[in-house]
Amino acid sequence: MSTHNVTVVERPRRNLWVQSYLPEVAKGLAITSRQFFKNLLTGSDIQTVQYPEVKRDYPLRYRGLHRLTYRDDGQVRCVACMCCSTICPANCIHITAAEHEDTSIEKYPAEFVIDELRCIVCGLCVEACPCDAIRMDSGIHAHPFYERDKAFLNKDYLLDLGGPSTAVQGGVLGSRSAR
Amino acid sequence: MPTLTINGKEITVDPGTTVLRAAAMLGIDIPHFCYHPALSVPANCRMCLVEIEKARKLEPSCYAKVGEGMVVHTESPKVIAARRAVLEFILVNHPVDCPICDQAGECKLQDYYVAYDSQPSRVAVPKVGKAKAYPIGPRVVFDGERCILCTRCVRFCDEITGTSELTVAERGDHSEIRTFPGKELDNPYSMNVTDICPVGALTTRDFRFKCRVWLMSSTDSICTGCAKGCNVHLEHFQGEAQRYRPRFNPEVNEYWMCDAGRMSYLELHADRLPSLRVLEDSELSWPRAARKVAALLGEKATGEGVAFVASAQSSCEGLMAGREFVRTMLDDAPVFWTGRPDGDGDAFLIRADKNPNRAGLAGIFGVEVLAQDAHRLLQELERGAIRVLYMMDSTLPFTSDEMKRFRAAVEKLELFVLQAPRRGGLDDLADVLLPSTTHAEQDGSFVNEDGLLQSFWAAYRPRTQALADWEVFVRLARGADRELSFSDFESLHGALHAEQGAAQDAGE
Amino acid sequence: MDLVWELLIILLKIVVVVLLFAFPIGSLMTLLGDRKQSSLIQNRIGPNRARLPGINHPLVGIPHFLADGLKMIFKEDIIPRQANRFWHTLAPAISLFPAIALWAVIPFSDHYCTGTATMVDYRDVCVDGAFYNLFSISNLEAGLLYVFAISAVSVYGAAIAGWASNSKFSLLGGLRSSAQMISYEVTMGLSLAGILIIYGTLNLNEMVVVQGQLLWDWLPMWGIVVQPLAFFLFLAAMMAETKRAPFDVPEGESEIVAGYFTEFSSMKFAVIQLSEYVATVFVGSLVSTVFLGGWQVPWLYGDGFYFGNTDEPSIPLPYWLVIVLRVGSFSIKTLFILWLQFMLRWTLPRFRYDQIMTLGWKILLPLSLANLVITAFVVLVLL
Amino acid sequence: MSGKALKLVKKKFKAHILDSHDRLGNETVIVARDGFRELCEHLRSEPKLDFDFLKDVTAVDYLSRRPRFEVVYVLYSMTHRHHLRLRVPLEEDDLHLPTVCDIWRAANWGEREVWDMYGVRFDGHPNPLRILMYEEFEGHPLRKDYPIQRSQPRMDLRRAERDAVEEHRHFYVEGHSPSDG
Amino acid sequence: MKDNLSPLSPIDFDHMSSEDVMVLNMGPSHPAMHGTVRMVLTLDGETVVKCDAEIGYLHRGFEKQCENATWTQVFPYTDRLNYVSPLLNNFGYALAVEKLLEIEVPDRCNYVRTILGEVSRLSDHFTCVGAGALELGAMSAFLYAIEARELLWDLVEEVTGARLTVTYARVGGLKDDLTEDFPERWAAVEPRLHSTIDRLDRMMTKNRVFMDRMQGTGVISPEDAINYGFTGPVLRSTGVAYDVRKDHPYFAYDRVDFDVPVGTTGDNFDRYLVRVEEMRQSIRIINQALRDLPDGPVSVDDPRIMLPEKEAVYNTIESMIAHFKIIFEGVQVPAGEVYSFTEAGNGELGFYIVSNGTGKPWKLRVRPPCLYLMGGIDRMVEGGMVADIIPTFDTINMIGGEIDR
Repeated sequence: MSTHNVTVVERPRRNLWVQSYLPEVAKGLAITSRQFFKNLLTGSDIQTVQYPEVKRDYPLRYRGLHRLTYRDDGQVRCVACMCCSTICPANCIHITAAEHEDTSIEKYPAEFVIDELRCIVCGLCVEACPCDAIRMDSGIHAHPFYERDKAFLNKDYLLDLGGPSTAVQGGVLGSRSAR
Repeated sequence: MPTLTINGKEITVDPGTTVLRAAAMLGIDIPHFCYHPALSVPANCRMCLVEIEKARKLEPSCYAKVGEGMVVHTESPKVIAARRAVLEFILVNHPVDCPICDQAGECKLQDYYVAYDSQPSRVAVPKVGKAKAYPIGPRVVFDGERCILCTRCVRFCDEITGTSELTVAERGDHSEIRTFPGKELDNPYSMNVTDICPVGALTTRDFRFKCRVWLMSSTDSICTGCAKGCNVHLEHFQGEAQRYRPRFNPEVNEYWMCDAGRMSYLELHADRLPSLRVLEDSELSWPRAARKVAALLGEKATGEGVAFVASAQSSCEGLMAGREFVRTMLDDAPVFWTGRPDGDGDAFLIRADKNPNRAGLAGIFGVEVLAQDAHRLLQELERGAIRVLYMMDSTLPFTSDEMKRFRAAVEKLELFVLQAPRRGGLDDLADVLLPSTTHAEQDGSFVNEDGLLQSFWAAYRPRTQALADWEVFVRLARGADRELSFSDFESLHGALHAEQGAAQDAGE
Repeated sequence: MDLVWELLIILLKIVVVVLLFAFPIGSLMTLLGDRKQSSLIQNRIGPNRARLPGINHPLVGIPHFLADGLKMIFKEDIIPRQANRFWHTLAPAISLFPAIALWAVIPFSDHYCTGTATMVDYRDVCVDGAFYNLFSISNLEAGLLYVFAISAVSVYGAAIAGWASNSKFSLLGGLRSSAQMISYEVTMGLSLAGILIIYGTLNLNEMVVVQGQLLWDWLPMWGIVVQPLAFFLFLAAMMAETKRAPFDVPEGESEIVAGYFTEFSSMKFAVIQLSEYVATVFVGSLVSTVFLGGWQVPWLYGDGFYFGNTDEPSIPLPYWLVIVLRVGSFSIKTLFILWLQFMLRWTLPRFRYDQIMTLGWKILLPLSLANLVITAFVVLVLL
Repeated sequence: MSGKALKLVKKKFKAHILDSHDRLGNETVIVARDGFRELCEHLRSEPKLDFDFLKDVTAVDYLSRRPRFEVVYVLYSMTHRHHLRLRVPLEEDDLHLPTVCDIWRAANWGEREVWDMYGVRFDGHPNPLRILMYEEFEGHPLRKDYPIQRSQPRMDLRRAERDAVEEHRHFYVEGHSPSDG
Repeated sequence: MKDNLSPLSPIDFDHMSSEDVMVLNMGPSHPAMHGTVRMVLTLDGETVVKCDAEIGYLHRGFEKQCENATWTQVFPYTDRLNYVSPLLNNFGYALAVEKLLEIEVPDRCNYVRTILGEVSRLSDHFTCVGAGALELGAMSAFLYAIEARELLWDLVEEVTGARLTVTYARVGGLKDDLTEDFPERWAAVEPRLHSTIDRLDRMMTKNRVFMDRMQGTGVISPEDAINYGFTGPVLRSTGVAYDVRKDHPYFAYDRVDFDVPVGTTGDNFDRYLVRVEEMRQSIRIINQALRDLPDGPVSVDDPRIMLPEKEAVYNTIESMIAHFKIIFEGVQVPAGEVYSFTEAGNGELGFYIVSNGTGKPWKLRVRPPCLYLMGGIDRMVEGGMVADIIPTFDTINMIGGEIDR
């Protein structure tokens, strides 16, 4: 607060140069025509991308479509803990849990549906997942849907997008002394 | 009357009170796992340790009795350090199970960890493996790894039910809750152990993986399983009841409820009447339906041969309105009653009368009505004395044989109006179907076997067109351009209270 | 017989000029000028999605424009309920008519010489034959007056469209456009007065012929050379007349939605747009005719290039090639002015309505008067 | 600097100030409605205080507390660079407050919003209409007892607009001439 | 001073029956009324006699939604306040909750917030200046500005994973650190920003058409501006050097050197100049902050506030418990109230928060700068012409998401 650097912006003076329109118009024209000829001849400044044919690279952190990771044996990694559906501000994740035969897994999602129409791509679900099961790094742009039903991404779809997760889980040392 | 100081605040309590209770009276929470007010005190979890001046070491507050001039600190550095140590110790062998554990969200371990510890563990040893997802009884699942050996469940079986199925087996970190050989946890109150289990070691099979507890809302309600009227928390998610949990009421059920009652929530959504129907017309709104029904009643329900069946499942408010309805719309037709048939009872919480409001019914329609039960109704029907029948419920205490007879008799009726929450196998016979709400969808009250008037509150809105019984009656009366003496719940409830109070005064 | 021929030729000229020049250039500019050119200025690709059947190439966006036209035809024609249906329907036609009619007097090349063309005194002369008007629809002696007259009519289109829509935005647009067009006609006329003094004719072809003369034997006496100020004044006035940016307040989309054609849709909308673009192209052709030597190619005369005042052409050329060069020259000049107009449109902010009035009456009008006086004085002194 | 404004205010308006605190560096004065207007005028005109900038007006619904509502004013002084927060508790059945629109013009929309969202009336407000919701909206959405999912019916056209539409249909669509009456 | 204010009066329907004036509904569906507002204009010819701004067309119950969300879940909602500079809203809200929690975020977090906040401010100003040009008809300038904005959003996307709906800040820190290559990427972008600013400057500032449109229009005096609650570039254009970053520094603003540009007349042209100058200052701030960027964590180390490390969550029950508690209960914020304010793109963005000690805010009030700017727009446009509304409306840079919430 002590160093209050205030600068007063300078208003250009209205001298004859400015008042006669032409020089400044010519200056503007020079800028636009420079761009015009540059792009006409080389196209080097053109920024737009022909979207479906050319795709820009998404950054690593880009939040795209969700995907579900799977365990080493290909089973879904999600254990239906509902953390993601709890944190979801848009209420777009619907999970039905069920009992797994394997008591070491115990619980798995019988249904896992993401309503892409409601999803606001905030990424909180990924952060909330305690099992590294849901991710948004598929790099796939959420595409439009021609039918409403298609916008409900189910478990199979999400697993198809998914990959294995390498995260170790279940205890620092992993091993449990056998009983 | 000893006076003691806790965290600088003075309190005078009865002699023999424990420090933990005295602190609770002052509004000071002392964390605890093994202590439960209804059970004996083993003081084995050491979570409730407090510092008492002049004592040589920290004392478990659940066990330590108050003494005159005692000075207690519940938040001193020593206590905090002790709590941290206890939690760290308990968590050494606790599995990383929160995602799959049903207790997550109402887990004492989670609450206390965040409130009193919230630091990483210094212990890195392999966790001891124990039984996972082991069905310890027909209705309860046990997870040994999550168990912190507070022994509340063991004490419950010893002290409350007296069945003593459970014990602690093995030693040291291999200790585990087990049933005695050849036994399983199958007493009629077995699911209470899941409520008192502070962690997710004991969970009910019914609620297993059904819904996360933090997502549910809770509404105070009354169990309708029998005439005891146990107080419950009705927990629901997205308009659907998920479970009952006993609600503390020292006059009725204390901390407990029976397994059968706990499972009775399943009926809330089973077999519901889908929509209004008047004769063939099922695309109706209430006002239109009310006019049509009123016209039908006005045409047929006059003179002899009209009968009204009240339900011992309905709320007092519904029955009050029904009485008024019989008076104004049905020319004081004879009243019968119906409900579930009697079953087994015991000396603790289970009553033989399986209807929540028979006492209320008797209070409102007079004790005489109890004689006019469903079997009398059947006789009258078969005698042909009844042309028009208005039933408030579809629950009937009939055997299958009797049911057949009843159906045959009902088919001959001129007009059969069924106002019920459930189909009960009668919806196809009814000329008029008026869906009503269950107690989970309306405000109201029941009178239990001991004559106690207990209120319950609407937990969620019905998914169908169902309305509370009293509102159905009010609407039907309006359809006939008549007014009952009340038009809203408050006035009805007030009237009920006045009447009940008068009845009780007279009784005394 | 001659009369029939005459009529046939005139019809042919009309068809060629209107259907092959004014309309295609005018409407193509909708695309290439307003879209492709702007996209290049703005570092974009521009229209590129539409394809012609069988050709998987955007073809610089021409199919897009065709698709747009097709779309316009099939769009629903909406007439606001309380609009005046008759005038609402007629208004687009009224604005299109002058835009087309103006083309009647524009010379695309010199009159055709039925004999041998050669140069005398920097003018084409026709030896053994006569000049025959083949490259303008009508060789009116009062060509310029005709232009003024017809362009004055075009104000009705906008004014009527604005009034008949029964929309406040349209009304504002219509009022703005009529005020603006009437104001700038004064400047438009006066700025050309100087040139009339110099050229001494109202016939547009004659004007172009005069511009073939050389000052000091090397500098073509184009309008822009002898009347540089008038060039800017006239260009500004013409742009205001055709409501081009930065004078596009009648349709200033950020203020009054789309001005006088807010309530127009489908083909009516397309016709109004088309008439604007045709008028824009006409501005290009008129400015090049009056100020840029029209069909003149510098130092090119009937039988070839003359460098210096020689009797024989320095580079002799066949007469057909001369005609091709001249038509080409005219087209290029027209397109250049067009390009310039579009460049200005994509460069400049828009004036405010009252600023346009101020500019027109307080700056351009005095300047054109001064220009006229000075020109008259100079001409008086020099001649 | 901090606390000075609070002290000054407290000294002068002892009678009307119910409570005050400066927790988290937010100097807050809880003032009764009776002295509110007077206090505001003083805050604005007193050179030592010089609160010339009203940053925000809002309200809080405490639902179960009595008094249930509180209107909150955040004030700032451009010269002294200090803040002051005024809180005026209001009972649910007596929801009105004198406007401060004429002292700080910024209060105009803020007060309208408080009326819209909480139903607090501002006496003397020049334009006491809803601001975010439409006029026909029932209830005040930010009250805690207004259910979040509640939906309200679609509105008919306003009377003036409806009349215009009817008239138009009558005269122009159905072909009556306006003189038919 | 009060005397020079126009009288406060409700919408005067008498105007509408008068014969000399025309009532024009500008908006809510109008090309210039972006963000959806309506202005009921009473016109005398093209002169605006009276202007009544009506808002609420984009109202989506922000405050009600937030009262039903946990503290963390509010972040996606704040993205959608001023949707051109979502990061500034994110950080402003995070700061408010942190004040209530009485915690200090690590220094690196402060610097990262400063850097990305300024990136956001740049994008906001580019949009505003560009849109101003667009609405005056100079579309190329707009697209050059948008191109620069895209570069900035690319940067933001690289760090946050999204261009607009970033949800990047957290109570007590940030979702992620800056990417490793952020300084290099910024170094690549910076000259292009400079050249774009210069290009815009050359195209417009001295152009007489532009000057005529901007100068002397939308004028407001410093007294009026303060009285109306104006903040940000609009207030500064009148000559009042109030900038929260300077007057009440937060994040790392007290440790970087920058100027506060102010205007002299308070007209549209000054606002434009102030914004252009602020863009240059923002670049300066980013460069300094990147130079001084300290090492260390970007979030507080407290399992009751921040989610623990993922590795720990997978493998230790302690972290798992902390994780769960934050997810389903939210951060437990002590009961109390706070008014916290930051300098957003258009002025002071305030958050007045009341907590009752649970995981959800009891009351979350946003003080959007635009609300007060729009509240005083009638003062700025009355007496001018219809066409002047356009630059005025643009230079106050109303954002519908923010004003209606």
